[in-house]
Amino acid sequence: MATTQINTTINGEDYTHEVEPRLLLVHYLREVAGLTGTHVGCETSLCGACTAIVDGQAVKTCTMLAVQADGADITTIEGLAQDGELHPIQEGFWERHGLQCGFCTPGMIVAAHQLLERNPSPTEEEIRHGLEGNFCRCTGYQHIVDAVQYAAEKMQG
Amino acid sequence: MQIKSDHTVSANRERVWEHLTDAELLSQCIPGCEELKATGGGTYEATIKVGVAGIKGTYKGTVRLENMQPPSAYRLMVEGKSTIGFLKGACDFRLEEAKPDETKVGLNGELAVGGKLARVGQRIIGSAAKMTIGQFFKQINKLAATDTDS
Amino acid sequence: MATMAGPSRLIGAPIKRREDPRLVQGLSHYVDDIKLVNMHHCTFLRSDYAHADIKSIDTEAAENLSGVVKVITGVDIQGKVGSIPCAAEIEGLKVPDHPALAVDRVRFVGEPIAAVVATDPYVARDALDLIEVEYDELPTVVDLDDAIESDSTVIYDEFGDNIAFTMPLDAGDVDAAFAEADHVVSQRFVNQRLIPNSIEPRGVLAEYLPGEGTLTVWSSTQVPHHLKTILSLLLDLPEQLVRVIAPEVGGGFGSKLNVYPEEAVVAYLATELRKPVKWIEKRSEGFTTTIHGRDQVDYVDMAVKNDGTITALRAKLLANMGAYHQLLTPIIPVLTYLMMPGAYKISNIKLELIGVFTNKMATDAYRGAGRPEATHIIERMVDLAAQKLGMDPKEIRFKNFPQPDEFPLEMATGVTYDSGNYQMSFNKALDTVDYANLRTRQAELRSQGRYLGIGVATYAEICGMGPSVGVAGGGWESSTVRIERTGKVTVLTGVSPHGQGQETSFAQIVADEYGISIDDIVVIHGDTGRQPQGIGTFGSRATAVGGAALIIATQQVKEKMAQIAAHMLEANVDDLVFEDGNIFVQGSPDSAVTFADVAATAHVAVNLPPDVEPGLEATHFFEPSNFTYPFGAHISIVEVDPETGEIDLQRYVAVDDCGNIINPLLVDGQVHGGIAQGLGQAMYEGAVYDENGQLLTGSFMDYAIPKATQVPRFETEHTTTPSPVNPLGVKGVGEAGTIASSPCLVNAVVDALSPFGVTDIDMPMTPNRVWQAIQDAQ
Amino acid sequence: MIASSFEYFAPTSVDEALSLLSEHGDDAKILAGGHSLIPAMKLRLAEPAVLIDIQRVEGLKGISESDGKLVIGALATHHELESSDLVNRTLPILAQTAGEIGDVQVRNKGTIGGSLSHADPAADWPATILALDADLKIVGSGGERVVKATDFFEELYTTALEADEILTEIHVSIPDGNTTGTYLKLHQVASGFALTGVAAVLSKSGDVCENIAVGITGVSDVPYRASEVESALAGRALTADNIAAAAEKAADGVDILEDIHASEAYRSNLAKVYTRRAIEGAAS
Repeated sequence: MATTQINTTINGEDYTHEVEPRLLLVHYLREVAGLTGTHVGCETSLCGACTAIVDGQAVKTCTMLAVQADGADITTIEGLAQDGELHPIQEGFWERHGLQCGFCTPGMIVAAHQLLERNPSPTEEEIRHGLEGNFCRCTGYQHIVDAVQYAAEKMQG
Repeated sequence: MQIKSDHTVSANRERVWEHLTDAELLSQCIPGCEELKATGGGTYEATIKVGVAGIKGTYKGTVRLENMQPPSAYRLMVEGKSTIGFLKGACDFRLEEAKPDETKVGLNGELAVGGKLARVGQRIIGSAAKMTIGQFFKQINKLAATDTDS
Repeated sequence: MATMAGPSRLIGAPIKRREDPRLVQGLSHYVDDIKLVNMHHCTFLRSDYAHADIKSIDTEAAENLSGVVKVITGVDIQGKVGSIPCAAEIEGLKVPDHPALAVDRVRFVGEPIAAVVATDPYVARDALDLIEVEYDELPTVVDLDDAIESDSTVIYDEFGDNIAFTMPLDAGDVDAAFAEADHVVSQRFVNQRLIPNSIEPRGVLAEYLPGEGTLTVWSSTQVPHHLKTILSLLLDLPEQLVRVIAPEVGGGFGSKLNVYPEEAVVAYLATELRKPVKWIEKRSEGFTTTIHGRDQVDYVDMAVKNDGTITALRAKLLANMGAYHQLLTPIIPVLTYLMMPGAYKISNIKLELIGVFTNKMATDAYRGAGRPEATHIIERMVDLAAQKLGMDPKEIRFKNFPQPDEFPLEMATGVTYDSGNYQMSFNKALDTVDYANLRTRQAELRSQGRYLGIGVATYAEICGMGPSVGVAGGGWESSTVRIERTGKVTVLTGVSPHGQGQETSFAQIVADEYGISIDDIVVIHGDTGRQPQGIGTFGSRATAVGGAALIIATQQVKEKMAQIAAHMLEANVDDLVFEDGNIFVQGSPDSAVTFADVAATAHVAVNLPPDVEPGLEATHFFEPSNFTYPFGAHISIVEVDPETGEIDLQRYVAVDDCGNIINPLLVDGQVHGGIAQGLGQAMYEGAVYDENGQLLTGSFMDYAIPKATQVPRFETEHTTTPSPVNPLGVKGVGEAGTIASSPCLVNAVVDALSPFGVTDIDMPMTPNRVWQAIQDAQ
Repeated sequence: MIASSFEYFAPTSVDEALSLLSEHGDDAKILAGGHSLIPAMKLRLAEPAVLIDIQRVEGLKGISESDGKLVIGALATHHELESSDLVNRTLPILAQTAGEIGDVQVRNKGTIGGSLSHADPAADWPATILALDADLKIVGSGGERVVKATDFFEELYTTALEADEILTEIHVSIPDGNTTGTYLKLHQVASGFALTGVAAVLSKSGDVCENIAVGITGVSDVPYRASEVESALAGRALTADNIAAAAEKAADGVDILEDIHASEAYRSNLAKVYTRRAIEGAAS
């Protein structure tokens, strides 16, 4: 089995591994790097549970090969809280009951992170549009919208 | 799924019949046909590589010709299987001489697909079948017309 | 006995969840996040055919693949893994053998045929493509109406037909009521098949320690205790040595209220290989082989008087079982049968419920489970009757509601509604939308060629799944409270939350009762090794039954604590107050003992009152006296674009009465999620099989669950009518949103399109369907 | 979820990519954003033996203006097109179309070149690219050629690209201030693909339509220009009646798709209604 060496930075730490070209980035994160906060919810690049930030872009890591991420700077859900302090989006999800089973939550939070980076004070419609690539089966999305609004306000100061 | 289409081949009916029922010629016309081996009684073992949109599968199965009424009608039965699913079809071919050296071929049949192919590919199977049949007749037309010319 | 000091501080408050910090940081562990040393990976080969005889299976090439440890087929486990069980007890029910791996025949697409174990999940997947199966295809049975015809292909030769069971009811004098009716309305309803799709797929990890003889199974399940018992029976292992852990579970909605072939096979493989074995469901497997929901065809007639009084209901209900029974498959339509009258007093009811086998995946409990079907039928029929009478949909409902003082109310179907005030919740909903003005606005818009629709649904549901006489496998629940030596409180519960938030709401209950900080309480669930007894989470029962067990256990321990505290304070037990972590005589907070001191005293056991034993722990098994019957009224406002059939859902108002509320934040979350799923059924979702039993909606590319842009902001309100059947007065709220919302939305769209002559529309109301309904009506 | 094994190459130049492509022929697939190919590979519907990842190829990225044309690199992502100031200023219909594709994560990674080369019959780009009369620059072992958008889409998932060719750039003329365009789409709710997508681009003088181009996707096996609509409206006043009458021809002569989401009759209706609304939108 031919392997390729890849180097990545994940949540500020450097990783180097030999991987099979077919290894999906999400499996690399979960099984090789041991970061299981990024989840797998579908096979067709729709549910968004596997969302992480790769070189500044929120992507579905189930639709990317680990070899494509060679040289990339990656942020996963585990990299958002700093020094034991929840990121304002994580705090928003907690404050506004933006999660129930929690399985979609890491991907949802990472997608919201991208959303607020591009649009710091989104309308409800913009929030819903920005989270279209993340399925939640529990919340009906309303408290997720509220959570993102909470975070937007907090991040604006 | 219903398969219904009409095709015009620029050759007389006997020649078209020959192309539609001869294993050697058929194998040249079926898109992706890698092997077509007569096993007797109008039955052929086939290996066909079908690919649309990079969805490629190598199907192994049988092609059987029934109800042969040369040169006007027959029924084609196809069964194939690959790791992504199976397909099974029965199609009546009707040949009519429209003009001298022009034959109308009418197809009327049913195609069933199963497995992953059906679960994730339903959107394109009808179109893919139509395209494959179109390519088949394009090739038949090419071969039959070339033969006529020669 | 000690009394509780002052008003509740936490019950009723919107306390944010204690589960969340780990979840928002990606630090929690779902089954797939658990790794064991030497763990092997399992994959399943599944049938591509809906109905076929298996002629041969060739596993040799797969076995020879490097990294493959074992390949097994149905024959290999015959006699070693028992038949997947069905817990339903219905007179005359036909229960087919359900092997964990098909042996000689497959009966639905996706049925497992072989299992591969490899050292690497990628290799396990590769091996599947190397297994060759030869089939002899059989004719398929997919359509409900066709399946019960006498000339239908029969799925089980031994049964002679495809009818799994029939259940008749003839209450009152239905024939007379129809004969005397001023109007009869009739309608056929299709309640389409749905695919639950929790975002976490199913998963199982099993480890067997041969020395100790213990089997530990981590499963994404709603019912770890049932799974423990059943696995011990299926694998013939001593139940005491089987432990099932439901770690973090990523949603279930009923689909994980089951025991699946994969759970049995993976557990078997772990015992056989003596290595940990893990299987994680792929979404495409979830679509075909995790239970489906709904799938009924209902033929209904309703007799009404000119004044709107509903005098009788007659229905034939065809319920699709699928090819096998899963744990509760036949029970689900029985709930439809029981709840046919909905929120109305109808004394003459004639029903024929027929469970039907087809070559499809089994149906079973999916959020609402049988009640959305009943509510759809009755709420659509009431609207059809109103339309026929030229009556406002509001008026006909008020006309047929029971009065609040009639509860408890025995219904014609044999159930007794516990408590209710349907007028109150409906009035609140009508006021919220300003109903009268809405109708005026609708008329104005119609004159401009715009089609606004107002949909109303009032409902009553059956919840709080207990008592045991009505719940297969037991309807009780068990909770344990233990006060540790340090004064910290451990709550162990048999309910198995997977998003509902009982780590928070149960702690609220205990904190209030003891007057201690919620931070001193830990709620443990989902582990049969720690909480040995339980039933699980389903049927909106966790708080109504498990919470009830908890409050009683909590009070039992409190009573003992009060005895010890009274001894320490030399006071009278009846005078004691538990407040702010202290226990003291009412009015004398200065001379208190701390909660922790009393806990220590109980454990040190040198200063106990006479006849009081050391330790502070109680377990209570709560058996409710009846189900609970939450109710409410939902109103939706839509505008339909008649040119394209697109529906613009402008407003959704839900007034739910789920009895007392422990945590309003969690209740609203449950209602939102429930409405979104009902809305999914009404507008987007539907499993489509072709005539050969092939599932055509086998991925999220073709099966639409609602996205953030596809649901509106919901307006939620509540009324509070406590249930008399449990000490908390709660009813349950997990399914309410799903139960009321699908008919509410269909009623709205039909109302919008009534000028075109549209009287009914099948779900999901896709733009194509809506457009076609307009074309057909014209 | 797990693809078959393949050999992976990550060339850094077009020449290197082309030589890999000719070396591996039919066994190879080009990987751009991967949002069509990787899902197909995970389901093993596609099992290419060789994957040529062109993401690191220089010169295929970016969006620029040159000689009155917008030059879009094949690797420009949908998000880049959606958010580019240059695109929003010169050809806002491209940004609008990009915004209708998939979801944020898909737009961050998916590329216009990948989408056009894949030629899904319900993809969004083809409608707009057709309506804008774009030129597609293709490079192969035999050199470079330019194909008109109208000649690019041949059959279901089949384009004018030969097996040894790569689409490198999309060129679109930047119109004058009189030209306006709109892309309107009805989403298939599950996949997000177009049940019908109509791009209308027109210029007018007063009320009169001077030029009009209508591209339609999702309706047939192959995206198409609604030439009957165009000829019915060109040179006529853009009145509601004229637009409606022209839009009635949106599906004329077209073989219409049918699937579980939309019947033939419904798609035909959608083509007409969405064409009318897209033209009205562009004309307003």
